[in-house]
Amino acid sequence: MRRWIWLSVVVAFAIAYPLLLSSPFQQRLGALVLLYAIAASAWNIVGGYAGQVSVGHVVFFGCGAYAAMGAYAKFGLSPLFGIPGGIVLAVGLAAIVGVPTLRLSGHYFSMATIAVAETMRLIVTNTEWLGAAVGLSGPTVPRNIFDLSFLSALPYYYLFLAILSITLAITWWMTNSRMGFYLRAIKDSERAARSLGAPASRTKLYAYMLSAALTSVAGALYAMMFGFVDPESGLGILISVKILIMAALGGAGLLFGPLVGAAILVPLEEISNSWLGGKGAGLTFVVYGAIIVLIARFQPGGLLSLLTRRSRSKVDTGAGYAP
Amino acid sequence: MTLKHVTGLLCAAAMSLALTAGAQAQDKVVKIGVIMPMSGGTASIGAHAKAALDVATDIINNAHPELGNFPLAKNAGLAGLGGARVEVIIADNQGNPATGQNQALRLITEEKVAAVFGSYQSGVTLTSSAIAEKYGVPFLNSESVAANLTERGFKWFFRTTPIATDFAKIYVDFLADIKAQGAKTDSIAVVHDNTEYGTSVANTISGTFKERGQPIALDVAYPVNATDVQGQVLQLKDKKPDVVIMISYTSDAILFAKTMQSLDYKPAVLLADDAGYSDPSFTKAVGKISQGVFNRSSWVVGPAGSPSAIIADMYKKKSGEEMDDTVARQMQGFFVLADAIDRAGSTEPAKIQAALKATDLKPEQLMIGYKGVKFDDKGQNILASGAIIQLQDGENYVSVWPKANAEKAPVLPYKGW
Amino acid sequence: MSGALLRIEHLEVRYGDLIGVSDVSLEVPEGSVVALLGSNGGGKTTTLNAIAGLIPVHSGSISFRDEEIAGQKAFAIVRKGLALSPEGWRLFVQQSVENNLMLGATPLHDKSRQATLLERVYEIFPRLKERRNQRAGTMSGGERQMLAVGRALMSDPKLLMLDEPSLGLAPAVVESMYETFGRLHREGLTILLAEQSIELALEVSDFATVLQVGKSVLSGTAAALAEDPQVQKAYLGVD
Amino acid sequence: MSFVLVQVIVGGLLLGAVYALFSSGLTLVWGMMNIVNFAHGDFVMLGMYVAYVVYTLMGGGPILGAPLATLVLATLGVVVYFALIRGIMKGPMLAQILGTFGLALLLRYSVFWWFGANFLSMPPNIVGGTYAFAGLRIEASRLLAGVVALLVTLGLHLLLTRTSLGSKMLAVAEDQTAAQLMGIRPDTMQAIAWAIAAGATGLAGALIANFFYIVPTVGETLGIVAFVTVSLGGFGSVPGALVAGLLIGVIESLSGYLIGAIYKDIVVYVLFLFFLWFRPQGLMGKM
Repeated sequence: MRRWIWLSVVVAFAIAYPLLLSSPFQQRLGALVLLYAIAASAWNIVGGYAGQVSVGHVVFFGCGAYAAMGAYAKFGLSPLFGIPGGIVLAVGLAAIVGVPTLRLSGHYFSMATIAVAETMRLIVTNTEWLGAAVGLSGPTVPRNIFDLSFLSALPYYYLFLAILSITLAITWWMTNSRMGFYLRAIKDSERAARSLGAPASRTKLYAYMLSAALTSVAGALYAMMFGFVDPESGLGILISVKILIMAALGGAGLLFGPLVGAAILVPLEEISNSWLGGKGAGLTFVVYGAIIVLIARFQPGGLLSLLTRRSRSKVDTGAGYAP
Repeated sequence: MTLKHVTGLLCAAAMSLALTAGAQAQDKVVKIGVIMPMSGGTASIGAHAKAALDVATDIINNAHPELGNFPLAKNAGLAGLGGARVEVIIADNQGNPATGQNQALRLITEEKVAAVFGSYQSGVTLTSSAIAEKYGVPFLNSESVAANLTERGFKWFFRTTPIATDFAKIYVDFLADIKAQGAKTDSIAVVHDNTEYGTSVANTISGTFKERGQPIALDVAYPVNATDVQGQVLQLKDKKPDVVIMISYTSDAILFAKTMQSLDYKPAVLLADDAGYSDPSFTKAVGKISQGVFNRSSWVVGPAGSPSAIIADMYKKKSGEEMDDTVARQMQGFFVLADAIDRAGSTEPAKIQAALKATDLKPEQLMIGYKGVKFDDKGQNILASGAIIQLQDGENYVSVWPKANAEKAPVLPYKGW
Repeated sequence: MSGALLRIEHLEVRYGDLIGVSDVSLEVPEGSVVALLGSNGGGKTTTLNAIAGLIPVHSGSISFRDEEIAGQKAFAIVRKGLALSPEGWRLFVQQSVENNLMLGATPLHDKSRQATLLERVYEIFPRLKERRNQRAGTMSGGERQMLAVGRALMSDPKLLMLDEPSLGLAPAVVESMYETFGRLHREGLTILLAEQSIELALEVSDFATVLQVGKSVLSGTAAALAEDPQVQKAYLGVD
Repeated sequence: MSFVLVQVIVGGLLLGAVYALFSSGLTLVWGMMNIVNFAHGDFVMLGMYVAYVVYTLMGGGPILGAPLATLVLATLGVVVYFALIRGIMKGPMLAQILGTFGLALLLRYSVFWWFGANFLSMPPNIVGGTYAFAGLRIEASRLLAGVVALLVTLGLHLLLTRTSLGSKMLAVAEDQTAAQLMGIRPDTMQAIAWAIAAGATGLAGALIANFFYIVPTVGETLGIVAFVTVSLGGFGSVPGALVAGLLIGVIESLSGYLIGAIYKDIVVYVLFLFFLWFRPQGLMGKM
């Protein structure tokens, strides 16, 4: 019961936010929080629930971003038409990359995902057709509403809110399905899960593909909002890390963890940049870095794990000896 | 930091007391938003720009009779707005197009700036100027060279800097001139990184040379922020081009200089395309082993007592660095913007836009070596131009071409160390 | 005080919310072999691990040579002369046999005794000497058990605790292992032996304590317990 | 084989030795504690700045700068271990990424705040000039770094395989619980590992500073190279890092010379992925 009250408060606040804090910058901040929450929630499916820490998720983000901008820049279509293309690209790539890499455990998997992302970034940087280092631009002057090029952040805000809701619903549905059950088992112990008959490889691959599809949607939305993508902003490793950090900071493997992480980090970054960035002393990142370090040190399960007992007791007994 | 602030406030207070008569005018402030990379790999650019804009606002806001007829210097504040002061609000773009756009929005809607100035990286300029365009706020760019910036049909975008096509013409003419003086310039190699700056400038240069009937013999591309450039230098050493044109940021420029020395490679003519080679860090780090490198620059310091020499001095006092081309182009761009606001006599965007369109500055009104400032329909300064400078003593560049305003004759061949 | 080398009173250990053992009391007199009996899940391993300091004690007391050691860290406890050969041996499989043995000598206060102890272990287990330069991971189960015991002996312990030394080994190997324990006992070493196989254990033991679902339910001399069919049936599940 | 190709390969080997040098610390910590140190590149950067400060403030060349950088970074390593790593080590892998990435930003921008963003550089030829023989040219500063790389790798390898300290460190790496039963205090060993790793990294930074540029963000560039080197060589394998470093150096040099420098990183990454397919544990790593 209490859960439902909390949920309705959060939903009510999310809907009312742009009306309560209505300056263009605040509305944009809200939209950005939702956008990153989509990306981090998508990552959460494979990174949080399946425990496969992908540090190269930007490659799927880039699929979406390039598909959306490509649809406009190469075919004169609305960037919206790029979304399905981006999903197909991302899912296909996830399948190709996932089969060999998901066999790897722990850090090897993380390193492999970084290598894939960096390879893609370098290839795109050297591909003239994809704009190479210059990147691709979207419509600066919208031709019609489908170009999704708005002055106000308000339409973006509600669009992102809707897509975030869908993402979270899919995640919730997944965790309560057989797949979620398998994923939890795999995360606890892949060997045990296999011996109990869970199709570990297949489950991980499906989760990876689902995560890739949703991440590409986030990438497409990102490119549409900023009207631009280049190899650094669409395929740069820092985006991966940013997504991962938001999920981890809020609480990986928890439904609302990524949203909490995004709701803290995006404003923190933008506001500290607005206050301190102009001084040119790098203080923005000193503050940002210090906060991340403190959270990692004192709340390693993410901020949301403060509220959930399960993960706290897990940290306690993780003392390195299994009876 | 705080002490500086306090003293700054005290000075401001003392000044306003002294100028009680003009107090009302002094209260009026014109805010200009500036978007620069203040962190990340190109943060030194932002730091230099910040110092330069401090000097520029000092010149505009206070009386500087020593600068003679230099626009906006003589009296305190903008005369056209009753002596209003100019205030610069700097935002950090972190080298990221998205951050740049967010900050442009904040500057326009929260800080209510009259105009936006920036943003160094072409990608960031692209996204941040799109916001200014949507809000109908003038955006002046003084250093991004990507050709497509002025091809978007924008009404609020103005660019003062010369672009790749301008540089390419300069190089063609310069090489023709030194060839006439007996230098060998038959085969040309272009070395560039794979950033948007490196590739687009390299392509334009290649295209221009091809049109003039002298195709580029060797194109050496390398990834930006390289850990090692031996392979590239050996390639050059192998193919022995007469002229090497370098298009590099500071990090790679330093690495190239060191590697060329260690591999004992010297082309007859080493010609750099601004960027890293203009960074004072470059001359400090490897100037002594890069003697005789030519560089493209629009910045030429005039004789002692000339406005450009005085401004260079002020900048050096402020930042501790020599004025370089990038920062000079930024400062000039800022003066053009401030001049337009002054002439508009208003902070109303449309009036500033109209004033920018009507800009017609003559060379003697500039601190930099452009032939003037006059914008075409796309917002590009058609009078932007540049000169060739040379690092003859390994410490300071001197202008060597075109002959008309050259301080010294070009020295050939490349000396190195 | 009595002559007990180790005395445990009302030991309780928890894993988070789960209770590992709830009430264990036992005594190990100096120079004796004490068997800790009980079926799988009875709490034998938990008890030994708690004594060795690997898991925190929730309540109760553990005193070794009249010093309270509950709550101390494992690396400190082993230096007091209390060595554990853990369940599953936990050898350093990436390192050589001799390195494993030398690691076992880390707690020694007098480093000059390392060589003597090494010779003694090699004398007890000649097999280990043959394989001294081999990686521990390449050895057979019996050899691993020898190495685990040898490694524990390298710290020259006053009390040696062995956790299920017969688990997964061939009967012939187990027999020779138990012969070795008998020899160590005769040489004056005090041993606390956790074992599922009661016949074996009672053969070499002086005393025994039976654990059932985390409680010590019966203690006595090995001989008395061995002859009590009632006990065997009720507590050890032996027909 | 043409003379230029020989120079390319020699250059690649020297470059690779440098890669190995600044990767050895990363692989040690990785292997010992199974922890990913995202701040590794910034440790290299700090080493460079220590060397630079020693040179500008005290006029000391690499003779003074290198040992001092080793010392300063070793101390920092211990501080970082006790203040941060110990707390996050037992947490999920994500907490480790979070913590060390935050540390990277903190270190990078603290240096930025203090020294500013300008590119700095040691004077040319601080170690000595360039040796030329038989047409080959080898820079003294690179040679020094290369030689030290070999020595450090050898030293670390001997430390781990031949000394009782190394044996204890490996014991902690393999099984902390069993190590405790041997009377080994894991904390101490891990703190020592951090001191050694950070010290070696600081040394690497100080030596690289002699021929590289110095800027607060330089760790980003070097960090990613270290990650690839370590994963290719096998996490935790010091000799693996040396072999992988040399391999990457030569591949980069050769592919940079033969097929164009912009593709050289792609070659390295593809090779790495290819390797992962057949040998997921890296060149010399253990599963």
